[in-house]
Amino acid sequence: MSSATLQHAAFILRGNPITAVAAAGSTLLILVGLFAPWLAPYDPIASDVANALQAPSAAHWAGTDQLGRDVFSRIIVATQLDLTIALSAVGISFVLGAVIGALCGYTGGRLDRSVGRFVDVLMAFPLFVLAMAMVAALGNRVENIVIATAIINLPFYIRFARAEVNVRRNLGWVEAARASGESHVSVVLRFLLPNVLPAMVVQMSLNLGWAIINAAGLSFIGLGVKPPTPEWGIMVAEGARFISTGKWWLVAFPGLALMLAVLCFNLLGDGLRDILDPRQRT
Amino acid sequence: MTQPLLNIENLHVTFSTRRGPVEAVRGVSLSLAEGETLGIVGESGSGKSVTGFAVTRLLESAGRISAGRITFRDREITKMTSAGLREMHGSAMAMIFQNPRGALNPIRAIGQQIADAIMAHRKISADDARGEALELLRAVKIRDPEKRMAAYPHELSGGMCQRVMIAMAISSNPALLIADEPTTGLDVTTQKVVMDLLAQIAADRGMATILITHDLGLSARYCRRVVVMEQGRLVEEAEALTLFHSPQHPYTKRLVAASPTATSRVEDLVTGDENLLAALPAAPLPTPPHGTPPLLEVRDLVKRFDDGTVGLKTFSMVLAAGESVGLVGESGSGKSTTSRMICRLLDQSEGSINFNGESISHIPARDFHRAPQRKDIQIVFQDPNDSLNPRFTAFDCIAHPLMRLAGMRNGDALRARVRECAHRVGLPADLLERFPHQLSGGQKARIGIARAIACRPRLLVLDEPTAALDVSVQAVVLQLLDKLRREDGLAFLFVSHDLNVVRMMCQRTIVLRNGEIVEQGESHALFDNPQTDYTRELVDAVPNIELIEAAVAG
Amino acid sequence: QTRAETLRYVTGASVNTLDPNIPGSTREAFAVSLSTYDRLVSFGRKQLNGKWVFDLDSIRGELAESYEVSPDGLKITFKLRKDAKFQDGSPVTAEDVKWSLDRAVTAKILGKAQLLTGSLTDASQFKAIDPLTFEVTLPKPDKLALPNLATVYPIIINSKLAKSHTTEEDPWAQAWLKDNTAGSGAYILESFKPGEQVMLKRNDDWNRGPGGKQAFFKRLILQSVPEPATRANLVEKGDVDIVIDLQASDAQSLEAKGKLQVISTPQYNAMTFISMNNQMPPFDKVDVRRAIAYALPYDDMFKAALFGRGELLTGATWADGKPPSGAFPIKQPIKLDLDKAKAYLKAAGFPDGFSTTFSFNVGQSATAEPMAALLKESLGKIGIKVDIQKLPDAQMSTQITEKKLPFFTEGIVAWLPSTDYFYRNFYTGNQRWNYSSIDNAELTSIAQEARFEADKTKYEADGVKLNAINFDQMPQVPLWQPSQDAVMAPSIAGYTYQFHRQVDYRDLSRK
Amino acid sequence: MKLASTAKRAARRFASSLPALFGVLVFTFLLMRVLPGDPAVFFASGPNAGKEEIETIRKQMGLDKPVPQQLVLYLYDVGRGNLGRSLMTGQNVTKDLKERLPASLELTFSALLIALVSAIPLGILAALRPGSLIDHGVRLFCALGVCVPTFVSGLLLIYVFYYLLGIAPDPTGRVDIFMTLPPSHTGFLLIDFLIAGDFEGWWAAFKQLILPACTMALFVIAPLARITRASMLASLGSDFVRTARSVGLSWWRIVVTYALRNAILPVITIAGIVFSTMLGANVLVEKVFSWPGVASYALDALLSSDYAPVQGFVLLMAFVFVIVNLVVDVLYGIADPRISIG
Ligand SMILES: Nc1ncnc2c1ncn2[C@@H]1O[C@H](COP(=O)(O)OP(=O)(O)OP(=O)(O)O)[C@@H](O)[C@H]1O
Ligand SMILES: Nc1ncnc2c1ncn2[C@@H]1O[C@H](COP(=O)(O)OP(=O)(O)OP(=O)(O)O)[C@@H](O)[C@H]1O
Ligand SMILES: [Mg+2]
Ligand SMILES: [Mg+2]
Repeated sequence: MSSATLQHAAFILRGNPITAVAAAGSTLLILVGLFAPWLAPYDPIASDVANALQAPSAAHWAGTDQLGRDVFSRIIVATQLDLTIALSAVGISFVLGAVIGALCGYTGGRLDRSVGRFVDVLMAFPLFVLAMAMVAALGNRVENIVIATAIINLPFYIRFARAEVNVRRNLGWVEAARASGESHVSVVLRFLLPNVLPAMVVQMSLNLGWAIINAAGLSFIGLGVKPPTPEWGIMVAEGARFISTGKWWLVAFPGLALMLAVLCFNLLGDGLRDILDPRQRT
Repeated sequence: MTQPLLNIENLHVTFSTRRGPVEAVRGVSLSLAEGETLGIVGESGSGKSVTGFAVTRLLESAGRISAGRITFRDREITKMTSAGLREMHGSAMAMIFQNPRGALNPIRAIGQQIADAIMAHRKISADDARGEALELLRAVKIRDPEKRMAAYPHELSGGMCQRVMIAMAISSNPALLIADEPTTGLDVTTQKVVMDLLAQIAADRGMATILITHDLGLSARYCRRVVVMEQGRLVEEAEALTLFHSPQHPYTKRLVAASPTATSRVEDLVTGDENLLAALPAAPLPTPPHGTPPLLEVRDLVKRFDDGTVGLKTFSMVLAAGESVGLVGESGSGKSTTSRMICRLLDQSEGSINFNGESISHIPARDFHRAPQRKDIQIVFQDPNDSLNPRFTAFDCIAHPLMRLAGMRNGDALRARVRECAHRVGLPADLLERFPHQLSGGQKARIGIARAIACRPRLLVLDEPTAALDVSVQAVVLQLLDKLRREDGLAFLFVSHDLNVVRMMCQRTIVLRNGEIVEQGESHALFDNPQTDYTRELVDAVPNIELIEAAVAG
Repeated sequence: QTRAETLRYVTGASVNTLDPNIPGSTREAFAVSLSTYDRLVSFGRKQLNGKWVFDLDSIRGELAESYEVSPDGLKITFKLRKDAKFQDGSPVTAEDVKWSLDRAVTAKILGKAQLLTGSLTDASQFKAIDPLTFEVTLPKPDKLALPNLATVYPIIINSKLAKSHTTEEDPWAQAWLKDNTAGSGAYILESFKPGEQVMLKRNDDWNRGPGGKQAFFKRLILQSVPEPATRANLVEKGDVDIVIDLQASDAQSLEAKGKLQVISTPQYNAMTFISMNNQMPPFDKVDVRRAIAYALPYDDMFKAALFGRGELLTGATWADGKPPSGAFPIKQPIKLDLDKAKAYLKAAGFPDGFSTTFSFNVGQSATAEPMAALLKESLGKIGIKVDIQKLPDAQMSTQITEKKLPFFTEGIVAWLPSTDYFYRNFYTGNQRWNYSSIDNAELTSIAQEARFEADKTKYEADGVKLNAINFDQMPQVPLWQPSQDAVMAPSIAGYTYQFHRQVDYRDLSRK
Repeated sequence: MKLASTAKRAARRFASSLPALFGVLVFTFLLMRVLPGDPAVFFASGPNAGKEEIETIRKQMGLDKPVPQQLVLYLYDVGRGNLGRSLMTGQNVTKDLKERLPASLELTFSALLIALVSAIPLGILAALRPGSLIDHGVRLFCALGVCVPTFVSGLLLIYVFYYLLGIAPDPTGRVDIFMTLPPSHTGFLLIDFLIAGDFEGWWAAFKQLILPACTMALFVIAPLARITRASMLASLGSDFVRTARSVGLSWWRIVVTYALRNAILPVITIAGIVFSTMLGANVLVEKVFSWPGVASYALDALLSSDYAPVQGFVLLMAFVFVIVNLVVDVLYGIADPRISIG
């Protein structure tokens, strides 16, 4: 990043305190994710049934769950897994989508049409149901949740990358690269892709939150990660069923964590868009 | 003299940006009488448009009038309320913009748009308004006005859109019409028609006009009085012809010199120290030894696109080493298509291209990057802004072909070579580390040229290399190109729609229309004595100082 | 009719067919068929720990006014009620009974497999003597024959009506009966939206309720509400009269609030267990199975998963190590004892433990998940690494049938809860319900013998033997009998825990 | 002429999406076969369900044949409009879907309507004052909407409005169970009640609908408001708005007729995408509100490996997707005169 971009970012952040907060929040999340095992006051999976379903107290800030596990510790530790799920799911669709989309957008022709068909088929699927089916088919392991989430995201990235590359493919500098002896493939990968990345990064950060929510939805219908691994979606989904019995902390705290994460990513994405949008560059 | 229609006193306009406030206009004073025509000329960024927007108070929200007074008749525009402004817009003063197509609402029928403008100022029924709109369309000489009423902007040509724009602007008979580069982006031939119409309407209705343009010729032709702006200031104000013949301010002098005319030579474009060609001998005429094949030989080139459009119907040409050939024609005539095929960036549908006696047309564009001729044929693009990879520094841009085509590795040799190229195109070495957005248009154009010549090609295809540049920058670039050609014996295929430029730069010219060659020949002869109507139209459309003088005198 | 005369009932699953015999019918469908159709006989009821439950040993007439078992036990003669009418007004005759039972044992429907457990296998066993007399012949005396006729499958269908809807491929009118009723039951179908709701109105001619009366409620509304918390809300707000399948936590909190009637009956004919595949290493070693049995934190699991609602099946003390009774399910003398578990593991040749996968049904998550977490934690302490796997229901049942799961939790229910029935169906043979795939010759032969054992003391002795083998082999670890928590408005009376673990609407009334 | 060209374009679009439908069909078919669960085993769940019973069901479902043959048979059936039979409900899938689709559509339409009605003004407000407090407020509000999973917001809404406050009716479907249903014309209860002139019924159905619809709407306000803001900003900054100002049009005219009408075009596209994703993602909301829609139906079928309903559902959704795209196209074609050219 050049200093001008940084300067511009700083300018936007100043005018956009929400983005600054979101950026700080996201950083915090990632830090928590990295250092979770040291931050959690209790073992997140050690049960203590005698102390089950305790309301929040000084000892257990966010109360305890059905098995007497410390909800706060579970939330902290879950950060890691949730961020991993979100980042890797979005990362996979991002990389695949960008490459496939860019190649299609650049070459056009038969490849473009057949990939377009494939994307049409994917898009015509009820995506959440597709994700469910895939997790059901492959088993509810973290990898599979990630894969399912990535696949249902893929068409959007392909389209996005395709469109972005398509508008650029006849720009002077692209042709110049070819006139300078680059092959088509390397023009796409080394020239066009880096230039569409920023716009896609925006998409990505908006999608991070969505991926977490998606995983939570899967958990709700029983296809989330396997117990006893702490994960926000599962905790929320389980906690939600305790709403009517007054055990509010079971849903409130993990829900809050999930909300904060999604909120941060969304606001960050919004802010990044502003930073990268030339319209805003005054 | 009676009270002026418009009076601007010491106008200052400031924009707030992330780098702090930017003063775009710094103390402009002007006045304009009823019915008078005034030209504002100056290079890009000199504050012409901002002045126009300040007068109409149409500045975008980041900008504000930080000082000065603008009075229109008796009313002080600078102090008007938004209701007052709305009242004044259209009925007292109206504006015409560059890029007429964008300036019209794309999803509203044009008749409706004109009617909207009418009804904004008069309480008349929608039907009456439409009736008047129709009259206006007649007044701007649109063919089949009844039918066009229901048309949408995309269904009209650029010139027609500009007429609609003019109709809207005059719909409430404003006393002042501000035209901000009304013909840039239009075809050379259309330019003239639109300008003539505008001038005539203004004269008929007694409207005062301000014509904002960067084209000195244009302002000289249509305005009696011209002001010159540089960096937000007025530097000179004079009668048009006076300004042309005896410019006073150094800036004006440079501007006048840099504007190519029918008689100017590349050597004359730039005065003073900067003149690159002053020290050079005249162009060595290429005299290839007998029997050598021409450098480039194109035969029966045809291009049909996937969607069925025919980009090029048929095209043949021969280009000798060191020769420079111009390719002119209106927009969409197939100039770029031709040049991209010759550069092997695009596959032809039919026809052959021989380079230096060897066929290169059988190598598909996809594989041409591996062909030995790749480094011999290079291209310079039209828009310097989009011809550089935003993520490459100037250095990377120039080094890239050297690494790919000349097989140079990162290292001192490469660095030296890049420096040398930069030096040859007059690019200061300290700019090499900058990214495109940190460079000016002229500098970007130089990098584009440096990149193209880095591998010492033998043929350089130039696709409107200066179309997006200011005249003074254009002058420098043209000189630079000419110098390189003379020094290296480069051959040029020079694509442009500016006939004056082609005449200067090229020995021969090919005129293209709808993908076909309509005329070709030695440049001067061709333009002095065009054989076809089309070429004649092209030539006539170019604002020509000598002819204006003749007209004024006569 | 007024709201007070309407019974509104919500369930998690939904009614999917009106004929309980259709493969895939849900328990909710069974409950509906119980009130739209009559059977020949029905179960009586008894009190168990102060709660009313169905009684396998007292069979009373439903369509049959009376029945008589021949002294050799090979012939059962039913006298049909004279006043019994189908809902279209035609009288119920022995011909209808014959057709219906023929259908139950001949057509490819669920009844077939069930009735075979009562030696009812062939149409030739059924005979209509006269319009009001019907006779069933058995190849051997079978004490489950009569109770089988009280289950949900052998419904008595209006044969004339049904026959008018048969086709060549469908001689038993299965297609038609799936969406239509042709019974003589206490309720008449008003509307049926599969998967959503069923509305029934009272059959005023029906008089087979307690004291020869009609059913109490004039109208029944059954709705499916998938979200358990919502079901709890609904009954608490009084919008719904009765709910049985609540989460344990909701039942507990509703009980604590004391506004509603909560009748919790341990499902004495059911059992939840942890099963091991006895044919699959390492669980083919009996010591491994025993080690597991002593390594589970039963009390914690019971508390966390069921909130202590139900009956634990562990923690008993068997004097002299013998089973105190021949009943099944029986409380086992096992408890958490990690040292013992470690010793068994060592004896089995796994001193350092091993790794395995523990599976459960997605549908069971609410209880299975906490249980699995505790299991994993506790087994971890003796070196057994457990990977928990949550399977969608269809996958779970497929893998169980294919005997591919090494280690999992499931539950079983016996409609006819006698010891031999349990052992024969769930611990013998290479069939789906033999969850642990146990193949023990002794157990099999005793169970088969006990089936036809008429002598009560001998039968009891067989039961004790079976229980002893079961404990010794530990094919699976019994956990508990969950309780059926029926939560209802205080005004509702007459609730009985039924064999099919659903509400028999005909019993209910409003005070 | 305009209409004809729009219709022609729509027809062409439709024809070109047929391969995609076919792809969806085949893909779902195969996906279902990959599911490890065996429906026959699952549904043969009576006590003592033996091999024979499993075989019966297998035969009934046609699972005894090799997969390619099954596929051909299935395609043949689909071609005749027969989507097979659901084991779960015991009904024809076509019938089930026909009964349930209006419920899902009504819910989704209402949700989309609520979302559009709130998102567009919010987006416009934000665009009129970019960078202002309003702008930030709108952003925050929208982001808040997307950051709560629908099942949580749904359960919370039920808890608050039904359980605590008692304003909302019990969340058990489309209309109060004690209400008599209107004769079905459209399957959309709100419309059917209106046709029947039963306003009390309409109100009851409306009350049932409002919570689930809001739950869903909350989730999609953000993308809609975001695109509204962006395109509104773009069109407010465009040259033609400047032109409109330069001839003195009124503020209202400029914002509504000039800026908004242009800005709405991308919103239509996004709304189309949002609509089809919502239909598929209904699952959770339908579950939470016991809404008898297609998505929850498909979910249950999926978990029990009931092939036919899942396949039917996916096909239906793909079809709806195609239709929605067509509608978007047509709307776009009507709203944007530039389209008919291409
Ligand atoms: N919105 C803005 N924010 C900041 N600076 C601006 C803005 N608009 C214009 N400027 C600055 O004002 C100066 C004058 O701009 P203006 O558009 O009047 O130039 P011009 O003479 O019309 O040039 P051109 O021939 O390119 O149209 C330029 O330096 C430009 O950078
Ligand atoms: N990729 C393409 N697909 C289809 N048609 C094309 C394509 N590129 C160019 N054309 C068409 O080919 C014709 C010639 O285009 P070309 O770009 O060569 O014109 P030009 O003379 O360079 O015009 P300008 O002066 O505007 O640059 C035009 O009608 C154009 O619309
Ligand atoms: Mg300008
Ligand atoms: Mg061109």
